[in-house]
Amino acid sequence: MRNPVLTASGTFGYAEEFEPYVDLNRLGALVVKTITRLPRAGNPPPRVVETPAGMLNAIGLQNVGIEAFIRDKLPYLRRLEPPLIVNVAGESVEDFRDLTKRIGDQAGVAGIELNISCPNVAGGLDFSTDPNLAYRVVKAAREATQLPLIPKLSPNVTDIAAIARAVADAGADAVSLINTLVGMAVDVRTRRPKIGNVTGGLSGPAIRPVAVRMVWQVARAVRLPVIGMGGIVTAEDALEFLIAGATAVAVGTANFLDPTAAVKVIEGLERYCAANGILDIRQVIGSLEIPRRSDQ
Amino acid sequence: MRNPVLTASGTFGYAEEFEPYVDLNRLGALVVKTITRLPRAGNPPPRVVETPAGMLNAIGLQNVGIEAFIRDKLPYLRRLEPPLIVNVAGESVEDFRDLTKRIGDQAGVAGIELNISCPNVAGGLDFSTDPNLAYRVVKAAREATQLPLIPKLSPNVTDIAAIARAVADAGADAVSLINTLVGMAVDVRTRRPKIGNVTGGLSGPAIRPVAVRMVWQVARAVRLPVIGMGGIVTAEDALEFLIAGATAVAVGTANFLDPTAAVKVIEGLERYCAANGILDIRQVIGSLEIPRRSDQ
Amino acid sequence: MRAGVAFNRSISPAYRHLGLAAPGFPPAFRAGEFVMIRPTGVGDPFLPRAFSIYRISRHGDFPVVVEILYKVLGKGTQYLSRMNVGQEIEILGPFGKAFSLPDGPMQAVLVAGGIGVPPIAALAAQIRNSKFESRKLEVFVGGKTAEDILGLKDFEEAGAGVHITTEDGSLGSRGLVTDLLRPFLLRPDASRLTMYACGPPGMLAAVARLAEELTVPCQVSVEANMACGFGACMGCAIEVRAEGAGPSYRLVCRDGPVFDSREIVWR
Amino acid sequence: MRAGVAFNRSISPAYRHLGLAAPGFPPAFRAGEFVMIRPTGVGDPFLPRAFSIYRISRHGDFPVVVEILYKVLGKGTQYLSRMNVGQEIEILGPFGKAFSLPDGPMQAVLVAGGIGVPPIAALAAQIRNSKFESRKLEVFVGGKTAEDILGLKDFEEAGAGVHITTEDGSLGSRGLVTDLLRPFLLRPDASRLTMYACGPPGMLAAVARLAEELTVPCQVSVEANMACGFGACMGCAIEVRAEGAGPSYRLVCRDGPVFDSREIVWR
Ligand SMILES: Cc1cc2nc3c(=O)[nH]c(=O)nc-3n(C[C@H](O)[C@H](O)[C@H](O)COP(=O)(O)OP(=O)(O)OC[C@H]3O[C@@H](n4cnc5c(N)ncnc54)[C@H](O)[C@@H]3O)c2cc1C
Ligand SMILES: Cc1cc2nc3c(=O)[nH]c(=O)nc-3n(C[C@H](O)[C@H](O)[C@H](O)COP(=O)(O)OP(=O)(O)OC[C@H]3O[C@@H](n4cnc5c(N)ncnc54)[C@H](O)[C@@H]3O)c2cc1C
Ligand SMILES: Cc1cc2nc3c(=O)[nH]c(=O)nc-3n(C[C@H](O)[C@H](O)[C@H](O)COP(=O)(O)O)c2cc1C
Ligand SMILES: Cc1cc2nc3c(=O)[nH]c(=O)nc-3n(C[C@H](O)[C@H](O)[C@H](O)COP(=O)(O)O)c2cc1C
Ligand code: FES
Ligand code: FES
Repeated sequence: MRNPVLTASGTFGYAEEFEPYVDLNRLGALVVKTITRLPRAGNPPPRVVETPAGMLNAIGLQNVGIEAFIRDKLPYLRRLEPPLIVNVAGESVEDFRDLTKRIGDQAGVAGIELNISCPNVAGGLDFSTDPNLAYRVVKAAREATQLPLIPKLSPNVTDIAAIARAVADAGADAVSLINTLVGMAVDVRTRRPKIGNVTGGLSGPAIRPVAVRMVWQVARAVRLPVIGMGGIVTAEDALEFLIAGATAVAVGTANFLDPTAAVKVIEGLERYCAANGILDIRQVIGSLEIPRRSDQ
Repeated sequence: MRNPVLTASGTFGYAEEFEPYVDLNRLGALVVKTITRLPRAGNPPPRVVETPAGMLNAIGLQNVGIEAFIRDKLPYLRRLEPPLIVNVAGESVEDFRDLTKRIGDQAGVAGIELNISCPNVAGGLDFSTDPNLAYRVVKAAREATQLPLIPKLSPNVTDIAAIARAVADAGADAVSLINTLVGMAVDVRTRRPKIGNVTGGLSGPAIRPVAVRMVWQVARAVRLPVIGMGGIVTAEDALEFLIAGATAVAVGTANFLDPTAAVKVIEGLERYCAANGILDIRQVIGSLEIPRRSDQ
Repeated sequence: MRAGVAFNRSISPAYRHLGLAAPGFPPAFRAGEFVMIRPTGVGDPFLPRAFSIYRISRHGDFPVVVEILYKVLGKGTQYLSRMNVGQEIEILGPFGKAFSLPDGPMQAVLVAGGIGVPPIAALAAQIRNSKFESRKLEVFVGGKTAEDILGLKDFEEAGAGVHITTEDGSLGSRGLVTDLLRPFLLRPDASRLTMYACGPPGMLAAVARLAEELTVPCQVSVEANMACGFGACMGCAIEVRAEGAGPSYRLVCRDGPVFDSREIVWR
Repeated sequence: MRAGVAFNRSISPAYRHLGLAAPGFPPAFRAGEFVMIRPTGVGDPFLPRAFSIYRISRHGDFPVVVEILYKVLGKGTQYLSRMNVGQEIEILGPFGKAFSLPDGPMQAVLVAGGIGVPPIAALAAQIRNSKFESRKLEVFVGGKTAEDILGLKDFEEAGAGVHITTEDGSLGSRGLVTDLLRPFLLRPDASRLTMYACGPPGMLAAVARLAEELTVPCQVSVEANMACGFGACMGCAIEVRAEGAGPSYRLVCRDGPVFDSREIVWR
């Protein structure tokens, strides 16, 4: 990776949507929209709605399915320079194993992100809210590939560190977090949910404090690299995650506002390093200083 | 209660701070800042910081302690017309029982909110993240008073409905939710946490979608009245909660922006009812309509 | 891309006309295409809003001014309504699939309701400016009251026959556009017409039913909640007719906003 | 309370002077009191920001204009810097405990650093306008560069002796305010002086140390992150000296922002 800035799954399409606007080869790595075994039509509209400093989405993992992905999307993605991380979601432990195997066997795939935490499909959340289930999914995937495995964790849990430890034990190479917080909004005129699926996933700057906190907790709980995300729009936002212990960051919702957002974050990090005499951005990782108080 | 709009604990001081700005007697009920057994100095600064559409706080339950409260604050509060709900927090099950007993014996107290979910004091969160502990706290308090008991639930849990069921089983008369989400922010110039306590509680409009979702889940899970809160600034925000199933709402962080916020919400609800031919705001409660789809 | 407000004027109590000087914006567009507009930085509104391109013009010193018409409704349009000349804003586009015109003479029936006027007015201008002199144009415009009827000058300039309905009868005939449209379409050569419609969902559904009933080809420009506008979020789904089990969706921002009215599952 | 921008002008590259027409605002204030300012509605910035009242004046047709001086730094002040005349904003106040003046003649030493000038300038005016003609005034103003030195005209008008330091020597003598303050205070009658200081934390701590060392009574106006400004959130704590175990805090918005310098635990 030439820099620690990735794209968050589901917010960067299959990358080609962004080609007209941005030099894709400047990105640290590409993470593409979740792929499932079979094609999925997705959820009924409305699928997105704005909330204060954020948005709710319930896309429902609309995707072309793994075979069409390999056939139609992978050739394009393979030609791009940044490492490609494919994100997969299964409905069962076996599903995850099979998807991992199938995608892991393809040339040009640098890593696999396991979406064990999609809140918008029935059952999708469960894998990441129970350490045992999370362990089993990652373990099964681990046996199916040598590629780096990156489980993606849900923030909708009491103890994120426990989940992180479970997937670390199962052989994960890194973890990424956070996926969206489950939320809901009501149209008071129609008295209906603003999202067709009733609840949706909350993303954007609104959730950044929760995300930074969880990244900090996980970075202290496990020895794995953490890919931090949740509300990153600017380089300053990204730095919060890096300082809190993330090894890399992903830009999500911000891509919708500005397709060049991730590249702007990269440039901003370069400026921060230059301005602060930092030779390598990695020096920033985990550099949080907690003032000690004599009286505390 | 003359209307379903309360003040959220910790955001309305002991009410007297608001007297210069607002007619306190217009409020549905008054919920005052958490009281503990002994006085608490609170956390080291910085205690508050702005975040996108919200704020983090780690006040650390600064308060004068129950005896000073009874002596110095209660006489004033008792003279106000709205029902007074006193919020208490203990460090143990026994603490909660004793506090409930002591406060429940005072004249002029209409109900007791049990803060089993303060994220900013060591151990404070645990009571509300474990159904068994939550049950025990409420059970002990139940045995100490006949007054309405309202446990306040934490959103930092995997399954809010399970906690709600536990406190319902223990004899709670209502539940209030949500308390703040645990969050964190980093000053990238100093590389220090922006909150002295490192983490703090996230409140304000940013968290409203999470709050509405949890209120909806809890209102469907238990038969108790739900007091909904989290990011309410306007009457429209309050209506989201009522429609989702809340029996009453509380205005929190918005009081800081505008000390008349709660009264403005009350006035807005009156206008909404008038404009929509609603005779009693209670008709709105739980009126969420979920469109059925033939194809779902 | 950063753009500056060139003008922002009221055109009726609830509607405004905004011109954004955007030097790098492509100076040509096709009717139906839209732009995404939002405050600079992380603002409030947070997400960009979609607006049909009404016109792209030169204006004073500005070589490229993207013009939209908007109705002041919620957060986004209230924000726009407060913008002063010279203030900055973010604009992205043009996005979307435009109305498609036959490559030859035609007889077009344009239908616009409320804030559906801008793309339809753009289409009228596009038809008028095309090389086919013999193109004929009838426009049906509807709204709640006279104040909701926009674009009359544009339609006249395009040489169209204009039919106006308002729900309260304050301009044109009282009723809905379809009240005038149905008798107009009841003619032997109806299938040689092409309809183009943009407006509120209820109107579009009624127009689509009429088109289906009378077998008039009809293109509609629809709306959906959008987060990005360029196919990245998959948020702007609309259900389309498809064989097979389960629903099928297309993206309004990429596959639309203009669709053949028969494609859509109207609710 | 809703207020309208009466003026908003640049007074140096980084500092601006804002006047808010607020008809219902109390027309009198005491130096050290502050207001909370934020966008109308739920805006961005979300929380109000505290600003010392610099002056309250009549201005044109406006009977009550609350004036502040501000430095453009982050979200809040960038927002302010973009406000145009006539635009609306929310203002609450006045809040806080003001500087306290002895009820009689006095010899005041005012110390201001950077954006600490507004309350100190207000204090200078208040001292000048008091009934005690014999009050004496020396002012020490410091900043990074000449551009950070505000209020010189105000201090002159108040008849003060003015001592300027800048860190780069671009105005006055090169160094920190305390470099000039220490020799000035080294005089036999030092304990008959009263110091009043406002400025960055480092400066205040240095001034407080000096005051303690030389036993000069000293009032400081301090800052803290604030959510409300009127004692409701308990967010603006500052540690104060206290007997007994554990730290003790007071609220900057209610118990301050002006404190006796000996009360504070300086870090
Ligand atoms: C392809 C496309 C083209 C579009 N072209 C245009 C155009 O040319 N001109 C134009 O004005 N809009 C256009 N829109 C709609 C536009 O994107 C916004 O949805 C609309 O301007 C409202 O945005 P808002 O931020 O003001 O309201 P929001 O705050 O986003 O409100 C959300 C929804 O609630 C409704 N709403 C909000 N407040 C009220 C209220 N007080 N009373 C009743 N309803 C309310 C709005 O209609 C909107 O659908 C287009 C949309 C799409 C998808
Ligand atoms: C009682 C009181 C009185 C005050 N009086 C005044 C006054 O008269 N005039 C005045 O200007 N301010 C005054 N302040 C400070 C004011 O409340 C704001 O904190 C300040 O204006 C910065 O707000 P902001 O929103 O622009 O920055 P924020 O976005 O809130 O930034 C937070 C902090 O970071 C610092 N910061 C932000 N951006 C930068 C940057 N680019 N470089 C370096 N530091 C940065 C700021 O100093 C601030 O402390 C007062 C504060 C208090 C408590
Ligand atoms: C519209 C949308 C679609 C998303 N789709 C996926 C997805 O398919 N798979 C996944 O793992 N995460 C998905 N996410 C979650 C993001 O990858 C990211 O974890 C989350 O949005 C938080 O980051 P952000 O606040 O920067 O967006 C989606 C998010 C959004 C907003
Ligand atoms: C500064 C601050 C202090 C708070 N103190 C308390 C408290 O003492 N006890 C309590 O139960 N909740 C406390 N809360 C939580 C609020 O009562 C409320 O549950 C939460 O802030 C969500 O509502 P809001 O978004 O409207 O603020 C506090 C919140 C804030 C912002
Ligand atoms: S608006 Fe994002 S895909 Fe259409
Ligand atoms: S700022 Fe809220 S108590 Fe001081």
